[in-house]
Formats: sequence, C-alpha cells, structure tokens
Amino acid sequence: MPTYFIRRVLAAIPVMLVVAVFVFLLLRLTPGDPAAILAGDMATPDQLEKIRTSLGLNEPVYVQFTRWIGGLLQGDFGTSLISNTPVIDLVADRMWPTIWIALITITLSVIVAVPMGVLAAWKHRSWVDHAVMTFSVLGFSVPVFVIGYLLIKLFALDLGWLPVQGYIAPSQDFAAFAARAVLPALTLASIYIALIARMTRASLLDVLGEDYVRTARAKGLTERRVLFRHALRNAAVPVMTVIGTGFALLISGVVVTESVFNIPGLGRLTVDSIFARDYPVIQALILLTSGVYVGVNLIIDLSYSLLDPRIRY
Amino acid sequence: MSLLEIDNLTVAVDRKNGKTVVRDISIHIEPGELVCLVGESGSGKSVSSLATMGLLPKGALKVTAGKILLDGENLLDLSPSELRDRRATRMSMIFQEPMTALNPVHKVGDQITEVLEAHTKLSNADKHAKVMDMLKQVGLPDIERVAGSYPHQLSGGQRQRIMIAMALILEPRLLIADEPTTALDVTTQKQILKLIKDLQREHGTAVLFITHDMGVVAEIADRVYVMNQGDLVEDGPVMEILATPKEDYTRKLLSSVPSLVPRPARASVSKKTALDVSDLNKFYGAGRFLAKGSATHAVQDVSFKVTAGRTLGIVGESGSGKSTVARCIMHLIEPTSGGIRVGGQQISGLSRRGLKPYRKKLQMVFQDPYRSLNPRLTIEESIIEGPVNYGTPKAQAKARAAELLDLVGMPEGSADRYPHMFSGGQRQRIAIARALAMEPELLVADEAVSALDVSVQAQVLNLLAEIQERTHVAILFITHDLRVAAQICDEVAVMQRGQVVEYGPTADVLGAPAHDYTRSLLTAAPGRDWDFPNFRPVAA
Amino acid sequence: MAETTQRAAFPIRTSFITEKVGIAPMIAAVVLLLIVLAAIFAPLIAPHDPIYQNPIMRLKPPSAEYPLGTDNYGRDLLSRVIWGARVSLLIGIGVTVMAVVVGLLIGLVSGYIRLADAIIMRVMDGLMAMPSVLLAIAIVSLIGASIWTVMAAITIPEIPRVVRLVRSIVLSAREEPYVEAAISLGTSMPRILWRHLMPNTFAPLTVQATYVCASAILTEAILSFLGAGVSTETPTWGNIMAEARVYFRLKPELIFWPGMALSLCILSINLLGDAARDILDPRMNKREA
Amino acid sequence: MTAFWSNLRRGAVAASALTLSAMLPANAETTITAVMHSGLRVLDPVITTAHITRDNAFMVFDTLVALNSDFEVTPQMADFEVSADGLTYTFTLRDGLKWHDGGDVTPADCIASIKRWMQRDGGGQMINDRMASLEATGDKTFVLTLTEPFPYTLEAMAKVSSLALFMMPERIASAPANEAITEFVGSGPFKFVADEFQPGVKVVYEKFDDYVPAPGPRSWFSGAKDVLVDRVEWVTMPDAQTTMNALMNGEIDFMESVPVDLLPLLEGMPGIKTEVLSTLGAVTIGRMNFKHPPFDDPKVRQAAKLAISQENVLTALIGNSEYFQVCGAIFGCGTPYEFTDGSESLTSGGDIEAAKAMLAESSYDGTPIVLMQPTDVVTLTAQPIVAAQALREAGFNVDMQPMDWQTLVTRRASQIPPAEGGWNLFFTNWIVPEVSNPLGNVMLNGRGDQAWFGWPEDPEIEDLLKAFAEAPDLAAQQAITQQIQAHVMENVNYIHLGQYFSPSAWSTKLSGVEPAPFPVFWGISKE
Repeated sequence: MPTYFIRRVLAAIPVMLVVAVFVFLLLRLTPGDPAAILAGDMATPDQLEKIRTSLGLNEPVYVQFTRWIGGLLQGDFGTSLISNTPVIDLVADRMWPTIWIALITITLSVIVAVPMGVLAAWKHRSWVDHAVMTFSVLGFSVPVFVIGYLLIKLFALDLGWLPVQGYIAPSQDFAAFAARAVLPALTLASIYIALIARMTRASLLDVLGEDYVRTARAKGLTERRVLFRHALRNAAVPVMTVIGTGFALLISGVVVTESVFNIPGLGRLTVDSIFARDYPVIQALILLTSGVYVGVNLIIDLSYSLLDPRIRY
Repeated sequence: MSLLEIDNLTVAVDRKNGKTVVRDISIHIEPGELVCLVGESGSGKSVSSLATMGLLPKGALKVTAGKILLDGENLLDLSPSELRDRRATRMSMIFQEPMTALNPVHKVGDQITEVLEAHTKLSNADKHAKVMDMLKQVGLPDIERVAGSYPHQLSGGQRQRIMIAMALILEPRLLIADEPTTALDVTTQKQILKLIKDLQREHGTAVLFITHDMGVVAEIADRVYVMNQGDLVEDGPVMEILATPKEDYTRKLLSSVPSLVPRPARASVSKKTALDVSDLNKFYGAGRFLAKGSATHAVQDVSFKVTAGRTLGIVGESGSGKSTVARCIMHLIEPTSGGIRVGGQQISGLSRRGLKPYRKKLQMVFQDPYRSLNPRLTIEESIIEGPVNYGTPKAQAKARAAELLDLVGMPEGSADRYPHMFSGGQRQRIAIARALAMEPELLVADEAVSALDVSVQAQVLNLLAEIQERTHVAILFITHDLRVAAQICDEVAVMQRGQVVEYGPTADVLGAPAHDYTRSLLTAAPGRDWDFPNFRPVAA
Repeated sequence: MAETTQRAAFPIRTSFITEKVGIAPMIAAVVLLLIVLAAIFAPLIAPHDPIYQNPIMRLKPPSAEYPLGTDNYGRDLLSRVIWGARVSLLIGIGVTVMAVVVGLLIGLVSGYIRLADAIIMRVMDGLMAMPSVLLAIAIVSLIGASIWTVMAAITIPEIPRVVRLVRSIVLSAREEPYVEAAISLGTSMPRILWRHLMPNTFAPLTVQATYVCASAILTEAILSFLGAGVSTETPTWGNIMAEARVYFRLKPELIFWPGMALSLCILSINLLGDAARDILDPRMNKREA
Repeated sequence: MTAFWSNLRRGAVAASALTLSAMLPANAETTITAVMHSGLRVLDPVITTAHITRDNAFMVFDTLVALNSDFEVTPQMADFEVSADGLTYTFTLRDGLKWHDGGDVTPADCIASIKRWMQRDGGGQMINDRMASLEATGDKTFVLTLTEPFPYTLEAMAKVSSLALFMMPERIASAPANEAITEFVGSGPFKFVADEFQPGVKVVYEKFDDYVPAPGPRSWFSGAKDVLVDRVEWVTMPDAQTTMNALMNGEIDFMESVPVDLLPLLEGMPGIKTEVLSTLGAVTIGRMNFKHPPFDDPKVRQAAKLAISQENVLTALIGNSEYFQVCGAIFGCGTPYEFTDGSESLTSGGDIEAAKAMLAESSYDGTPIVLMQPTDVVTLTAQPIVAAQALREAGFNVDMQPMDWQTLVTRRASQIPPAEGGWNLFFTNWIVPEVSNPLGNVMLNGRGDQAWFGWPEDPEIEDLLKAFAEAPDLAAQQAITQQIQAHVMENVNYIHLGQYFSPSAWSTKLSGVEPAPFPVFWGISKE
C-alpha cells in the first residue's frame, strides 16, 4: 500500500505539470490584458503600459513561468492582479460553499441513485427499470441551468418553501444554510444521480449474471441478501469509478449551479477570473481543481482494496 | 420411491415459440446413488440440472412441461420462498469453475456460515464448530486459516473443496455436481472425485454428476444417462453403457475417447531437424520500478528437438510453463535466454524485421477457435493474409486457399463466409488451413483440441495426422491431456514448474514412466483402466 | 457450451432490432431525424430570417405570424429555434468527428507503441484532470468566440476520453489470438493496427460518439449560458436560452422552446446511444442469449 | 464504527443547537443588503475608473467638495474660498474630521490625496498643468495656487465620475498612482470591513460612529451624510433574474438596476418600490477607430452615423419607451449644455438612403469592418446587433465578432490593423455626468495617440476645448459647447445613440431612498 501510494503520487507530478504548462501557455499566448481591465474605461495607453510593467506582465513568458512555478513550490500561489489579494485567501474564502454543495450533492446522489440502480437491475426489463432508465437519461439530457430554473420556479417561487438563492455558512446558521443548499444540491445531483444510477444498474446486471450469484441462490438465500450482500459489493468498484470520474462533471456543474443560485464558490470565482484575465487566480484554480480531481480519484482507487480483497496495492 | 424423479421435462427459450433446449427427458435417482449425466456441449445436461434447482436464468429459459419430484414433492409447484427452503437443506449444487462460483469479496468461512444462517437457528459457536467440522471433512489443511481466506488466496482444488463443504454442510439428500472437475488439473481432479465419492458413501447422499468426460464416468458412476442435443439418448448401469452401448450416438461418443495406451511408434521419415530449442529460460515480472515481488521463473533450461514429419508433445498441468515455451518459440514473447533454431537458423534475439523471413516457417494453431480468427474477415481473407504478406499474388493465394479448405475438409463455398457461421471444430480446421497456407516447417499447436467436444476432437486429431503424413511438417503439440498426447505424439516432454522432468519416445514416457510426476499424472487420468474405443477394460 | 455462444454476430437481423431494442429508440430516431431535417432545410422551413430584428415586435406573444412569439430584439423565436438546430448539430457532429478521429489515431498509437504510450497518457491524464467546462470557457474567452473555437474548446476535453477507450480496446484486443496469429503470419504493425485492431474500436466508438455528440451540444449550451458562446447573431439553442435567461419569469417560453428542442435532441441521441450499446455490446448479447 | 456513530450524533446535536441560537434575535442590528450593478474587485479609486470602485469609494472615503443636484459645487470636508483673480483657492477643513483608524484629518493628508489624483485624472492633470503651488498654511487650511485662471478647477474636484477626488490618509495616498493601494481607511460615513470583503462577491460596510456630517440638507453627494443603519452589505448576483427573485423573497433590500423588460414583474408587487434614481440617466455611444481605414475617412464615419437610428438601438436595448429618450445632445438632455445640432438623422429613425449615398461618395471599398460585440454585458449586447443590421442595410460589410467584455476592453487598446486582430467599431455606455462636461468627456480628446481608444487627431476640437476651459461664464461656455456639438456631429468623433434610464427597485422597508446619479446609502433607514 505505501509503495503504491507513493508511486501514484509520483505519477501525479507529470500530470500536474502538464496541467500547469498547458494553463500557463493558454493564458500567456492568447490575447488579453489584465492591465486594461484593471484600469477601467478612461485609461490612456500610457497609463496602461505603466500598470502592465508594475504587474510584471512585460517580462518574457519563461521568466514569468519560472517565477510562478518557483512560488508554487514554496506554497505561494501568487496574488490576484485585479483585487490585489493573495490567491490563497481568495480560494480559502470561496472554498467552503463549493465543498459543502459538492459533499451534499455526492451524499444525496449516492443515497438516491444506488437504490434506484439496484431496483432497476433487480427488476430488469420491468416498468421500474424503464422508469429509472428514462429518468437517468433525462438527467443527462436537460441542461443544468434549465433544471435549476425549473426547481427555483417550483419550490422557491410558486410554493415558496425555500429561498431562491444565496449561501450562508453552516456555522453561522445551520437551518438557513440547509434551506439554501437544498435546491443547488438537487440541481447538481440530477446529473450525478443519473450517472450513478445507470452505472449501478449496469454493473449490477453484470454481476447478477456471475456464477457466485447463482451459488448464492443455490444456497437458498433470500433475494435481498443475494442482492445486497453478494451482488452489490461486487458491483461497487465501477460505481466508485464513476463517482470519481463524474467528479469532473460535478465541477462543471458547480460552475453553472453557482451562477444560477448565486453561491460564492470556486466555480464562479474561476469563471469571473477567466473573464477578468486574472492570470494567477485562473492558474491556481485550474491547478487546484485538477489536483483535487487527481486526489479524489487516487482515494477512490485506494478504496477499491476495501471493497475487493483481490485488489492489493 | 426415487429420491429425484424428473418426468418428461421440457425446457424452452422463454419467448413466444422459443426453441426447446431440453425435450421430454425423464431421469430418476435413488437415494445414495451416483448418477452421471453425460453429453457434449449443447446437449442440455446443465440446463436440466439448473431446472431442478430452480436456477434457470430468469427471462431466458423456462420449463414448459414435465414434473421434477424431490421426495415426491413437485419442485415446479413450489413458491419461490418454499423453493429457497429446499435449497442447501434437501438439494444443493456445485459448479464447474470454483473461482467464479465463490464470491470474491467474502471470506470463504463466512460464505459457508451463511448457509447455516439462512437455514438454521444455531448459535454462533455452534455454527463455527459445524463449519470447522465440515472443512475438516472435505480434507482441507489448516482449517482456521482457510476459513479466514478469500477465494483468490486458495488453490483451485481448495476452492472446489470449499464449494463441496458449502453444499453438504446441511447434509442434503441430493447433490448436483455440474462438471465440478473440468476446470481442475488432472491430479486435483482425482482428489476431488475421490472426495465426492467418499462423502457420498459416508452420508448416503445421492449425486447427480454432470460431465462430458467419459473417463470420469467410468471412474465414479453407478448409473449413466447420455444426452444429445436436448434429447435423452440412452441410460443404464455404467458397465452396460461402457461395454455394450445400444445407441449409435453413445458408441460414437465412446469410440472418440482417445486411448491412454500409446499408439505404436511411427517410422521416422526424415533426419532434418525442424526445431532445436536449447536452454530456454523465461522470467516474468522483473525489473519494474518500485514493483514488489520477485520475478517468476516460468521456463527453466528447457531443451528439445523436433525433426521433420514428427510430433513432439509437451504435456503438463496448468502453470507448468508449456504454453510459455510455445509462445517463446513463436516469438510472441521474448525468451530471457537460450537458443531457438528453426531449420538450423538461430532466431532468438532477432529484431521484428530480421525475424520476418523465418516467421513463415513457424505457424501456430491456438486453443480457442472462437478467438483465433478475426470475426470481421472472411475465411479467405484470413487464409491469404500470410502468403500475401510474403509477396504471393492475391489470385494465386486465393487458389491455394481453396485447395487448403478442401484439404481440411471444409465444405465448398466456405471461403466467402465469416467465422461466426462455423462451428468450433470447423473453425479449428480453418485455423489449420491458415497455418498451412504459409507452408511452415513447424506447426505449434497450443492446446489445439482442448476446447472441442470429444467427437470433434477426434476428427481434428485425424486431420493433423493426415496432414503431417502428406507434408512432413513437424508438429509441436502442447496439451494437458495425456490421452491426446498418447495418440498423436511420437515423443513426449513432460513439464512441471517450468522444467522438463521427462523426455523421450511416447511409448517409453507414457508406457513406462521413469519420473514420479509422470507416474502421478498417469495414475490420475480418470478411466485409465477402460479402453473406451474398444468397449472393454484395458488389457493388463 | 461453446457452440451456442456465438459472439457479436455482425450482420444484425432486423427482427433483432424490433425485438431487443424496443420502441423508445425508434421514437428517438424519428425525433432526431426531424431535427436533422429541420436543420438542413432551415432556410425553407423557417418563417422568418432568424437574425432580422423588428424592434416594434419585441417580446410579443405567439401569433399567426410568430408562432412561438418573438424575443427581445423582435426576432422570430420559431425561426431561431429551427436555425439553432443547425449550429447545435454542427457543433455536435463536428466535435464528435474531430474527437473521434483524433482520439482514435492517438489511442491506436498509444495502445500499440509502448514508448509513445507513457508520454501520451500523461498528457491525456493532464487534460482529463482539467475541468472540461472551465477549460472550454478559458479557451473560448481567451481566443475569441467563433463557432470554430467553440468546437475546438469542446473537442479538446473530449479527446482523452476517446483515447482512453480506444487504448483500452487495443490493449485487450492485442492479446486476442487472432492478433497473435497475424503476427505469426508476418503482418506488419501498421497493418495489424489498421486491419485487426481498429475494427474492434468501431462498435464502442459508435456508442461513445453518441455520448460525445450529446455532451458537445450540452456543453455548447452551457458555454453560451456562461457568456462564452458563439455570437447571438448565429442562433444556437444555447445562446437563445442564455439571452432569454433574463426573461425567464416574464416569458418562460423563450427558454422553454429552445430548452425543449435541446433536451429532446440530446435525449434522442442518448437513447440511440443506449440502443447502440445494447446491440453492439457483446456482453449484453451473451447475457440475453 | 461506534465512534463514528457517536460522532455523528454529537454533530447532529451541535447542529440543532446552532439552529436554535440562530433563531433567537442576536441583536437589533439593521443591515441593508444591496445588489449593485457589478461585483467589486478593484478597490483603489485612483487606479481604475470602474464605476463600482467609485461607488465603493463614496461609501468609505469623503470628498473635499461635492456636487449637488443643481450641479453646484458645495463644501463637503472643507470650506473653500476663491480669490477674485481666480488664482488662489483656500480650503479650510471642518472641525472634528477623523479617519476610521482614529487619526485626525490633516491638510497634509489632503495634499497627498490631491497629488495622487492629479497624476491619473484628466481634470486633475489640467489643474496640475496650471498649478503654481499646493501647500498647507495651518492646522486646518491649505492653499492651491494657479498660474492662470481655470474656472473648471472646483468642478473637476467635485465631479463624481470618473476619478472623483477622494481624501485618504497621507501614508496611503503617498503610494505611486500606478500601484493599487492595499489599505482602505477613509473618513467617509461607512467603514470598510476588510475581513468580510470577498472580491467579486460581497462587500461589507459598518457605520462610522465618529463621522461628522457636513452642514446643510442632503442633496446628491453634498450635505449631511447621516447613516441610519448599522451595516450595509453589497452582494453580487450573476443575473437579474436571480436578483429579482431574491428581492421578492425579501432576501435583499435594494437592487441597483432592474432590466426594464422585467419591471412589470416587480411593479405592483406589495412591499417593493421601483423608480429611476439616476434621473439624468446614461448615454450609449459607438466609437470608431480613426487610425485605420475605412473610418479614417470622415465620409465613411458620416455614412455610419446616418444609417443608425437611436430609436431602434434604444428599443432593442431598453424596450419600454418610458425608460429611454431619443436625444441628439452629446452632453445629455437635461444638462446645461443641451444642444442638438446635427443630430437629425439619429433622432428621426436613421436615413439609410443618405447613408448609402454618402458611402458611395466615400473611399469605402467593401472591406469588412470589425465590430466588437460583448456577449456578457446585458447593457451592451443590443447595440452591436442593431447597428450591424443598419450598417449592412447601408452597404457596409460587417464582421461582427463576439467576445466577452474584458476581451473587448483589452482589444480596443490595441492599435494594430483590424484584419490583424485590431478593430473598427465598438459600443459602450456612460452615465450622463461623465459626458456632460466637455472637459470630462474623454471621447472629445483629439490628441491622436494620447487620445481615448480610437485615437482621433482633431486639432479643431482641441482648440474648442481650450476655449471652453478659459470661458469666463456659463453663457460663453454654452456658446462653445454648441460649437463642439456641431463639430462632433460633423466629424463623427463618436456616434451618440441616445439616453436611457435604469430603474432601481427596493423593499419598502427602506425609507429615505432619494435620486442620485448612482446609489448612496446614507440617509436611508430600515424598519
């Protein structure tokens, strides 16, 4: 396990380097001038040039890159060009809403989707199966923002049960936090539920065709025991995998959801920073989300050995 | 009253006007009796047993007529929960592949205990004691450790013992064993067969034993039912069936079983050495960064020679390294060290390009006829691929392909068809034709008949012998089946754990084995005392 | 046993489709066909010029002249939705073709040449790790929003998925005996890739392609929604909705119709993808057999 | 496992305790939650001209002198006296002025602030060009001495847009004008709560208890700035829809700009009031690139101007005609310099025929003109679309390139040819006070490369501006502005596309909301 872990972490280094180089070059080789954005509407060319120099944007690309990587290695993510705040502070401020929503979404999705998938697989080709599959295809097909607006219209505006938007930290007011987290989490969960339910169903269908399931039935076990004790755990690895790779989808969904529900999270920060050409922030955020993605998938890979004793690292 | 009575059972595909796969069969088993249900693939023998357990795949197959009476109770009338109650307590089942039949994510001890949990109200201590007792009965060593192991940590034989323990722990009156030894090596098979027989005697369990292997039948059966394509062909006490089969099908089946007595030696036709392997070594899994575990020495100092027109058999159990040798010779993997000479030319260590001229001298026939032909190419395209690669004009290659297809006994018009339109035996013929198209000096046949039914197997073996006579091709024949080796090989090399332990003319090696391992292999061969093709015991 | 399990029989019987596939994919195919026809014949079908503004007719309710009403520039919504099919489908198909072709080539090379594999897979892992929508927004907003950059921006994150799929198929297919047989027959490496390995990728790629197509159309909508899409002069379902966001409560139909078209289109493609998988996946066949 | 469950249970108990405490009224603090037109990211009001930065600065900082609703300059932090020859300005600080950190406001602070401002602001530079000295003459007084009379001085110091003159402590104001300041200590009516500031998301202000309001009634930015609530929070919302929903649900109290199309949803809602606060409104304009063909040719510019109709643009942009005004006056309708010379085609629906004729006469050769269209700013998406249609009708070949606003901002600063990534035409908006004075209107600058984006070389207008700066009285100024108006229409320095008004909406829990060019939060109380 430790050697495997170290190997995986080492393997992540070139991946992150690819991300770093890609993002850096993308930002520097395309048109865009943070100075013009910073200075506002009435700035003269002369003033822009002065600001560019003071931001260090006039140096050669490789110098900027080396400086950035050097800073990263010392844990310095740089300072926002626009708001002049350390990137790390910006991220720390914006991190929690995203983490909370993501956690609630994943929990909700797993709680809803796994039983759905199990039911569909068990009742293969029945109306339950068709209903679950239809629902999951719908979850894939309707854009997140459309789902978001529909939920707002229904639950917040027409029924008035929940607030329309916003975010309140759970430490500040848990009830208010929960009330505001429900709709975004539901919105985001629509894709995730679809994804997990489909995978659970497919994986379970595979497993239900396996010999050991037949053995379990031959032992005279009840269907429930066959399904949950024998089949589900064997079907779990692909489901875990899809939770991991679906994390990318979640991040994309977060960007949109945060925008619809006005949640001050990392997704909006990234989009805002891209539009504002706030290079250090964009770089840090894309590197960070990539790192999280790699990390989540590493943890999921490691969790396989808990699910399946054949997998040993 | 019979313990199990299957009356006029018919099973069909669960669809409107679905094809019937088992037609109107009747089987009865008396208490304490061991009955073999024998047949080739597609005979419906497994389906009948699954129907008995109520385990037919839902939505795919269903019983359309007949009764299945266990102790006089029609199992087909029971509700699902009643049927569940009968399983494991009154009837249980073991399967062909113990690796897949055991749940990989639970400890085997727990999987056995689960049977007790489902059907009894014993205390935990009692359950544990009972499980341990059962594990002891099936002859497992170090039972506490075994009980705490996962299936993948056990050997194939141990896993099958676990399956048996699980099946018999509640002392059911009927055990259905579906090809329980087919996936096992011959020495392990012998032990498992003995175990089943012993337990059957001790507990008075009736056994319905499903197999395709006449040797196994001869070894253990009290009574035999023969099935063919969904129909029951013949039944009777084992000696009657083996000695005086009434039906043509049964006779054909029996006469297809190769004899374990080596065939008379053939005169050598040439002095030319087709293949000379010297001190071949192969290590697996060495040299990976941060990889743990040491390398496996899969092939260890293996040397042998094959002369033109002769067949050398390499026999051994799984993991003996016999296939690795074949793959090294074919350059599908790189040998770690040692020499491989084809027609006197050293070919080990040559680059891909350098190897090309020698490739055509070596051709291979693979084990699985379903995977060795590209499903998307017509038969002709597959056969002409090699010659065209070596510059034969297409038209000429096609003409040659037609000749070869005729030679291997394929019907006319096969050339333009696709592999899936042919049976396994036919595909293996095509694969042989493809290899022959290259006019090789050496044909490597890696378990080339193992996947085939015994009647088809006999035909393919005859074909190979015929071809060898005509073309004087040298054959390296890799097999685990001593019967096949005895009938086709001029010389035999026996491999165990990567080493050749005995090497010599077939008559010597299999007739008067010098090495213990060879002897144990021979003793383990089921039905070795019966000469099947001649319907009589082996002359002493 | 072996005699009865025929693997992935290639010529698919028509009865097989009706029996196994069911009615939903049939409906999906019809819907998709209608959308494709609408896209192709948009200039003939659409009652109005989709970009012609008529300020007097802004935000009008449905009428005989404007069957779905007008948007905030007085443009005909129906015409815009019909024309929107063009761009959305163009992006869907364009992205799919690019992602599949590029991914197939890289995947084949990666699956068969070990040295290239190590490097390619690191780069692919890197691309995979970057959140695709963010990457796409960055590319579009940095390089400039034209239909081509939008396509490229959506394609790039899709490529690693195709590469991984192709690579895994090649890796498992190269162990197939018929590939080893081809090696024994002296077949050259490019020819093995082309003739023996590549065809194996077609069925899974067909399935994957439908999902890529659906996701591309969806991503385009998301990009437009976030303000990084193609100009609203070129109507796409995404940017029609993005423009109409503001009018969600006032005139929900401005979001509803393009949203409906978009969802139906993606739904159809996904359903067809599922059907294709059911037909083409040999494991599925085995299970049903 | 057991530990896990007990932890979970403990967590649940803690959570419910939290809920309980949240339900008890913590204190009777009053907070106004407002959604402004955009998120605040840049704080330094000297480095950027962004409106939201200025709005923020008006909360935190105070001004020396201020503008009232009659466009009069009134004392704010300081009384002022102008000598009879117009060369000496004496400022006397009010008593008791304190910084948020407790220090006293001194003349040295003010001088540093003025000097930093003069480096960046156009009006400031004009004063600087004429400045003989600026020095403290006592504990509370300082004097600005000019070399020649410059009547615009006080107006420049009191102007609200863009680059208003804010007073900062000397230690902050001594920073170079090109580097953003990092400390936000002012003497304004609100304290900036740095800990709670989240760039682009949320800004929090607390009432500054030691603030000493200026005498006189509140009027725009002058008079008493009495703070009647404890806190003001500005939160950012990405779209108007969300913001309106939040307002209707009582989650926010104030929404700076409501899209006119959506007004019907709010009108008649109980508890919500809508009104145009910025009564002068804003203007929308189109600017050409004078450096490159075809708009280097005045005839081509004329043709473009002739083709476009203000009404079409404003209808597409605003919709409801109650909220826009077709207005030919480049200095804005409702201002002292309202003249409409030369604007007939713009205000009468465009003259496509005349445009075609003019274009035929000109040097235009059919080269596509690059029209930059921002996709992410609601108030700027309509103009390019409408203009493109009109220009095409007039015979222009239009290449409309969509991009986000920030890309546009970057690209418009580039002088390279349009075909190589430059541009020909873009649109933007100004609030009226930004364009209402010839010296404050940056688009009038005609000094080539030193001019605003588009870089016109226009000595004629430079002469007019100089004459305006020296004009002794309103009548003289008006005479000159009329000439400027005619010149701009003839030369097409930019295309004036009319005036529009953004309604604001707020909860009726707020009282004391009064019109001003942009929202201020003093004088407002909340139930």
